[in-house]
Order: sequence, then structure tokens, then C-alpha cells
Amino acid sequence: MSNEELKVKITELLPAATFEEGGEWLTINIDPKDWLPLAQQFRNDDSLYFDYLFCLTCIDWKTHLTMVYHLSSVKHRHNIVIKSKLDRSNPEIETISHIWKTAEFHEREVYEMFGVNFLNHPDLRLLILPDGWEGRNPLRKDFEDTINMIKL
Amino acid sequence: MFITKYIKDVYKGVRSLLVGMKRTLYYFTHHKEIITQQYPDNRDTLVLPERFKGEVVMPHNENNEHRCTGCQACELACPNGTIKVIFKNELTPEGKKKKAIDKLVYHLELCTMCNLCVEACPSDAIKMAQTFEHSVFDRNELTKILNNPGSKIMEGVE
Amino acid sequence: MWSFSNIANNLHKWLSETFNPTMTLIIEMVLAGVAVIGLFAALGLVLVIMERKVSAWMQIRLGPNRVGPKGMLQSLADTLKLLVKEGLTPNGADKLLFNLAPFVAMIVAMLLMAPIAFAKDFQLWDLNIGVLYVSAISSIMVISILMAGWASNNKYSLMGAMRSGAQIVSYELSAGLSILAVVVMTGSLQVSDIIHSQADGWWIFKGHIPMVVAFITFIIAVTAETNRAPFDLAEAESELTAGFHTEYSGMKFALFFLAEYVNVFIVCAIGATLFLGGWMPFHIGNWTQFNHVMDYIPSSIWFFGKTFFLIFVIMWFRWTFPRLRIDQLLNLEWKYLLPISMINLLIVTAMAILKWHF
Amino acid sequence: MFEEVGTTTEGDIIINVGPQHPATHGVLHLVITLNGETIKKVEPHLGYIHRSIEKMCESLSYRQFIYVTSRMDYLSSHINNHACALCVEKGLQVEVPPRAQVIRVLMDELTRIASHELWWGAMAMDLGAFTPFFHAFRERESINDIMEETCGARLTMNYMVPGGVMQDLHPNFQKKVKEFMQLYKRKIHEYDELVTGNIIFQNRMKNVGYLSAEDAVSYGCSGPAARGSGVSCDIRKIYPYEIYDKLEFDEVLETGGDSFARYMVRIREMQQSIRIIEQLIDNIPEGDFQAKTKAVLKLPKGEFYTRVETARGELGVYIVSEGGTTPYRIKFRSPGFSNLSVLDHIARGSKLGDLVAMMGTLDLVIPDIDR
Repeated sequence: MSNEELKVKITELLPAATFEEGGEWLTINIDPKDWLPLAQQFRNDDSLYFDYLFCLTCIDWKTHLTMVYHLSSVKHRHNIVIKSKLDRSNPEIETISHIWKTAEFHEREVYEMFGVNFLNHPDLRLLILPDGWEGRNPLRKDFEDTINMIKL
Repeated sequence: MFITKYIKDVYKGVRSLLVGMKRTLYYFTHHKEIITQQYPDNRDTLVLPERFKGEVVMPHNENNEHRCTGCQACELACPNGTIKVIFKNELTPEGKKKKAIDKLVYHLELCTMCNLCVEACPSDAIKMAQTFEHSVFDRNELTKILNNPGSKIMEGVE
Repeated sequence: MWSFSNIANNLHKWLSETFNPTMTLIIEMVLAGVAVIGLFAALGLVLVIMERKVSAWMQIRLGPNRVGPKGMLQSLADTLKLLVKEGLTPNGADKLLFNLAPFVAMIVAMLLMAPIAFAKDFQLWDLNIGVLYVSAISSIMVISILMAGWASNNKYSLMGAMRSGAQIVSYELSAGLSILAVVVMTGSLQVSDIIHSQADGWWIFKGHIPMVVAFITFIIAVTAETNRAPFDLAEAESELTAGFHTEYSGMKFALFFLAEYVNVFIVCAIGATLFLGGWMPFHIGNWTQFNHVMDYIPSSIWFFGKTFFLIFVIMWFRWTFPRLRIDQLLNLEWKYLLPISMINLLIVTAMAILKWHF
Repeated sequence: MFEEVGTTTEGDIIINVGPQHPATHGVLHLVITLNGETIKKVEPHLGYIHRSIEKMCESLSYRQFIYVTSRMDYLSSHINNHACALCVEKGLQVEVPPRAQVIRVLMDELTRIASHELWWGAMAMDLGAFTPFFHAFRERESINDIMEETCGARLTMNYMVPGGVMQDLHPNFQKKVKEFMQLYKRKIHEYDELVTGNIIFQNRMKNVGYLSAEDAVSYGCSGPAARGSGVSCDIRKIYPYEIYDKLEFDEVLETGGDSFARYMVRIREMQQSIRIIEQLIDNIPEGDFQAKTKAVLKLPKGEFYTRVETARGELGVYIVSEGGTTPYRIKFRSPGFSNLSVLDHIARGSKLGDLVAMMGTLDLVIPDIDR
């Protein structure tokens, strides 16, 4: 499906979604509440069939966090980017690790690096950081580590 | 049939093993194929390619002159803060004050040999040397001053 | 003639003339013990350097070449290093068993030296059940490995010991059955009898294809029994770091290491004795001239030549093949080697009864 | 064996494979729950070599950050650098000269071969065969020599810069590459003799670590790990970059889904890389090796994502720019991270000895996973 067709289809599925222009791929902004049902439709709808989550990350915009999901379809070869704005002080979003298995590890990484709480995640523990780092999120912009970080 | 399949399996398996053994026997008997380089012994004949990135050096000519204008392009280009340019004020023959480099400090221990400083240098004052045996007993020895003592800038380099 | 048996006989004669019989026996036993220990050390040194050189040449490398002429003293330097290393005993280990295990391994390897005929009429103890003795004693080896694995208080060691136990117990069978093939042909369990029965041709040539099959089975089985690659599951380093000797260091580790190599030597010596005629020279039918030349080569050289050839074959396996998995290892034994060697034993028995061999 | 795999019960043994262990090439730490020899659960613990490259890059300029990415997947550092350079070029809208494009593709493919060579040797070594490791290094060394001559380094080259490549090819490059290809073709049959055809090896690999196509996609596997399950995911084919759309090569697909299929994909991929090099080596166009770019690069505000095919799979570089000289946020979607997540799934129920075969065929490079 081309970007235009995707746009029409997604507007049908979720009228509240807003679209972002300028990117290579179709980018939609959604509310975190809408994400889980939408994700299920993305995965299961035959004309969309986004079965490959190739990137899951988060951006710290100092005022808020943005979750970014890059989805692709191996069958139809179309891509889409989903963004969802999260509250910075209490970021929460539904997990999608049961829909795309790869999300389990990626969400754990985002959890420890940005402190995003993934609701209903089966095993939300620190993956990369050593024990005792809960609550200190290195990839947030205001993270300070006076010992290990060297300012040039 | 079961028995023929069994025998065929055994034959195929043994054959594949013998093929592998033939290959190792070939190397066991052909010592010409040995590729070992006996490193510390072949130091005299060891030639590194001219582009090999060993460390940053500043070439000087026979009059103890270098080409560095002190433009700090290398310092800015370096991702690790490996290079620090320290200035001094020099008097030109006409009596004017002129900025020149006092020291070009190079921290070999921080250097990743990325070649970005050499690329950035507008006057070709620094280049990569082919030395690679950098280990020393004291870490301080890795902090080098690239320009020779008493050296000055070459005529005509701006 | 200047041979091992002459030296031994002259020594015995001189000792009997000088001392009373009890004293003679004691001195001879001490001498034999010293000789075995000396052979042990020498074998360890030679086999380690041999393995390293063989592996290096197969891997297009030079191998050790710094210590001594052409690196020949490398294993001496290694031994020295191991001697001065601290022998650690882990805190949670069973101290007695942990320290005992390497010595059990050594003692087993030493006991196995007894019935081996190193040269013509040169044997420590030519007991009439020599072959049975060898297969019986070599089974004790597994006890030392289980001891080491259990006493180390380490999961890797324990798993290595478990694997090793399963492996050695299974491969005893086909090793035993292929030895039996020779015993059936010879009609004797005595090592000297078996060697003498090969005066007119080695069993591997006399016994047609069944004997070749028995020989191959034997080599595979003993490779597994001595925990050598491709059957080195007990110490599979990519799975169990070092298996049963993970916790050992210094000289205790060296003893395991040495015992492994001496075991390889012993099983190869047994293989050479049973299938390749021990110290018997190579004879071809009625080529008297050729046979005469062969007789000139001393018997000890024949024995060691054959043994080292078999050792080389086992090393050759090690540096060519990947390791088997534990279930495949047992499959190979129970589904392939054991049926094959059983049927083979039947054929050999039939051959022995019907006198089909040369 | 008798209870459900994946649960822990009283008699289970928990062993730590890594961070220092001969099976993990690097500092991967796997906590394995075993029932006898059967694996019930594999739990990776990461972070032993985490350098937070993403955070580091936030303070480096667009020229500088490329060198850091060599240290991610150090076996395909050219391709990492290539991905970053492509992403910056996408933002700058720079046209790369044709000569630079060809050089980049040549270097990528040489890197791919070198990486697969090392993988082949290391995997054979994991399975207990030591000899192939050294034989693989013979070919790999000659590639490294070529790299050393042109790029000045053997492993972390930092040769790709935004707009092209850092230096022109060395005059000996073509000759050396042809020599390498001759060496490779002379020695390729040894790979079959020593490893591929070996009955022990085949038994160790076949029907081990089965990964279905659906699971491969769901777990985000890419590269040979997914292509072994029949998932067509070669970025060079489906989203061609540089001149890959003009080249003739096949996307290697195997349908077995087991370790042997993943193994065969890599072996055949090496031959495809040779094919690409053969097409290009005599047709390197003349011209500039670097496009003219400004001294200080500034990406426009926006988000840029590039996908390239490394030796391990799909590497994604996601740059979020605020219009400054440094990236605001950079994310590397590394192939190893997703490939590792599938390990638990495929390892359950198999033997401990199989674990090394699976880890070998997933081709885990730990700095790539940890970043």
C-alpha cells in the first residue's frame, strides 16, 4: 500500500490519529490509550499486516517523551512510523510484547534507559544496566553521572 | 530397506570424515602453506602500508620548521579531545605580535586513530605515522608534544 | 645383541648373584617403579610437544619454536610453570576426594603399564589374563573423573563427570568386544601369546575385513574412553569451560593432563599389540630378503613406531573433527558401534572355528 | 524433560555461561536453567560492554560520531560507518559521486566476507573443531591487508565520511582484491571438506534451534538468521541503497529454519559477495571519491532513518535532528539485539551442547548487542 492508501485506512481505523508530513514514511501521532487496540489491528488486518517491528525507541524532548515505533510488513513491504506522546514524570504505555515478540527486549531497554513503564509487560526488569539503577535513566537529557561521564 | 539405509549412512558418514582427514593431512605434510608471521623477529623486514594509522606526528624539515599555523582545526575535529593547541605570542621581525603555537599536545592514550584531524588540517602540518609499538611503562609518556622544541613555522605557510 | 631384554636379563643375573632373592625382588620392583615413573614423565613431555606440533601443522601454524631447538623443550617449560603454580582447593570442595582424584588417575595409568610388552621379551608382568587386566583397570579411570567432578563443588565439573561416566561406561563395551575379536582368534588372554600368534602376519592383515572393522571400532572406542576430541564432552570447553578439571590448577591439573596423555599412549600400545603385532616386525609372506631386513630393526622401535602412529591417528581425529553432542555420542555407541562390533564378533568367531584366517 | 520446559523446579541446575566463558565470544552472560542436559530456559544478561554509544553520539558532530559506530559491530565496521554516512547524507541531501558509491559497496562486501569468515571459524571452534578457525583466518587476513592498505586500519576503519569516502583507493587495491578472490576460490572447497560436509557437523546443526518464519519476523530477526527461515529480508534487495539495485546478485534464502539452514545462508552469501565484487572490481568509475561538503555539517530539523544490511542483519540508524551540529537523539537498531532475543525461544528443550551451535549461527557479536 502506498502512503496515501495507508493514510485513508488508518483514518478509518482511528479517526483521532494525526499525521506528520515530511518524513520518508507515513508518520502518525496517536494517544497512548489508543495504542494497544490499534497495534492489534495493525498486526492482524490483512491489508495492513505489519508483522515486523524493526525499531522501537523513545525520544526525550525535555518536556515530554515520545515513543517511536517503526513497523514494516514483510508481506506488503510498506512501512509506518507511530509516535505517541508520553508524560515525562509518569510515562506509561501498554506493552506490545505479546504482539511483536521482539518488543519484549526493546521495551526493557527503553524502560531502563528512559524510565517508561510498560503496562502488562511480562518481565519488566533491567536488561543492560546493573542492579540498583532503577529510576536513573541514562538516555534522558537531564541525566548526570559525575563519575563516569567526561565532558570534553 | 532398513539395512541398506543403515549401511549407506555408515558409509557416507565415514567417507565425509575421511575427506576432512585428508584435508588436514594435506596441511600436516605441506609446510609451505604455513602463514605464521614471527612478529618480533621480522621487525626488520616488516613493512606497514604507508596509510597505516599508527599515531599522529608533525613532520619537521631540516631547519626545525613545521607547517602548523595553530588554526585549531584538528582540535575541533577530534572527537575525543586528543589534541590541545597551546599558543604563545611571538614577535615578528617587523616587531608585530604574532600568534604561534607553543605546544601541540597530543594524548596518544585517548587517540582512536580515526584520521579526522589529518583530514581537517588545512596546511598538512600533521600526518599519520606507521609506528605501532606504543606500549610504555608510564602512562605520562603517552602525552606527547608534537612540535620539536624551538621549532617555528615554515616560511610561506599561512 | 644390545636389546632391552638382554639388559634386563643381565641386570637380573647380576642382582641375583649379588643379593638374596627377596632383596633382588625388592630392588627389581623399585627399579621397575622408577622406570615406569621415568617413562611417564618422558611420555608426558613427548606427547605434549607432539600434540602441539601436530595441531600447529594441521592449522597452518608453526607451533612452539622458542624453547630449545625447534621448540622441543616447550613442554618442559610448561611443566616448570605448572609446578610453580599454586594448587588451589576451592572452599566448598570435598578436600580429601578433591586432592585424591588426580592421584587415582595417575595410579590407574601406571597400573596399566604392567602388561605392555615394550620390546621382545621385555615386559613388566606377563600375566595370563593380560588383556582382561587392561580392560578391567582402565575402567577405574572413570572413578577418578567422577571423584574430581563431584568433589570440586562446581556445576560444570559435575556435569563433565556425569557425561564422562556415561561415555566411558558405554564405550567400554565396544572396546571390549573388539578386543574379544582378537582374543577369539588367538585363543589366549596373555599379551605375549597374542604377540607370538602374529609372527606370521599381524591380525589386521590375517583377519580379513572383520578384523579391520574390529580395529576401527577399537580406535573409535578408545578415543572416546580417553576423553579425546571428538568425544571430549567431559571437558568440552565451549560448553563446560574445562569440565571435570575446571577447579584444578598447578600440579594437580598437570597430573590429570599427564594421565590423559599416558592413557592415550596405553590404549594405543594395546591397539598396536592386539592388531598390529606389538613388537613383531613387518613381514610379507615369503619375501625372505625383505623379512630379514625388517628383522634387523630392533623390536622396541617397531613397538614404539606402531604406537606413535596410532597416537598420531588419534591426534589427527582431534584436530579435524567437531565435537559430538551427548545424545549423538551415545547414539553412535548403542546404535552403530555396538551392533557392528557384536555382528563382527560373531563373524570372527565363525572364522576362528572354521580356520578361515591365514 | 517430564515437566513443561520453561518452568523451574527443585532439581534444576542453574549455570552461568559467561561473562567469561569460552562459548561466549565476548562478555555475554547467559543464565541457563538446565534439567540434566536439557535447557529449560536461557536468560541473557547484557550490559557488560555497554558504552552507551547513543548517548556519546549526542555530543559528537556529524563527522565525528561515525568513528564510534565502528566499535559497535566491530566485525562489520565499514557497514556501520556506511549506514551512518548514508543517514547524514539523507539529511544533507548530498549526492555521492559514483566512484565513492562503488568503493563503498566494494568495501561493504569485503567486510561481509571477512565477517562471515570469522564467524565460520569461530563457530567451528565452538563446536570443537579448532582447525577451521585458522584456515578462516588465512582468508580473513588477506582482506584485512587490503583494508589496511586503503583505509589505514584493520578493524575500525572509519573510512566512510558523509559525502563519500575518506581517501581514494590505494593503487594496489584492484590487484590485491583479485589475488584475494583467487585465493578464496582456490580454498572454498576446503570449507565443505572440513566442516560443511562433515557428518558430525551436520548432525550437530540439523534440526537444532528450529525457528519458524513467523517467529523469525515476530522476534525481529534479520539477516541470515531470518533468511535461514525463508524470510526475505535482505535490505540490499528490498530497499536498495547506493548501487545495489544495479548489481546482479541473489538474495540467499534457505527454508530449513534450523541451524544448518542459517549456516548455509552465510556460506552462500559469501559467494554472492564474491559475485558482487567481481562485477565491480574492473568497473570502478573515475571521478571524485568525496562530494564537496561544508566543514561543519548541520542537518535540517527532522528525523532520518536508514536501513542497511550488515553481515548480521538489518542495521537501522535513526537520527533525530533539531537543526544543530550534533544529533539530538540517535538510535542504532542493531541486528544482534533482536537476534539475541530469539535465543531463549529456540533453545528451550534442546541440549546444552546445542546452545553453542545456536549462538554460533545467530552470530552474536556482543558490542553490537550492548552498543
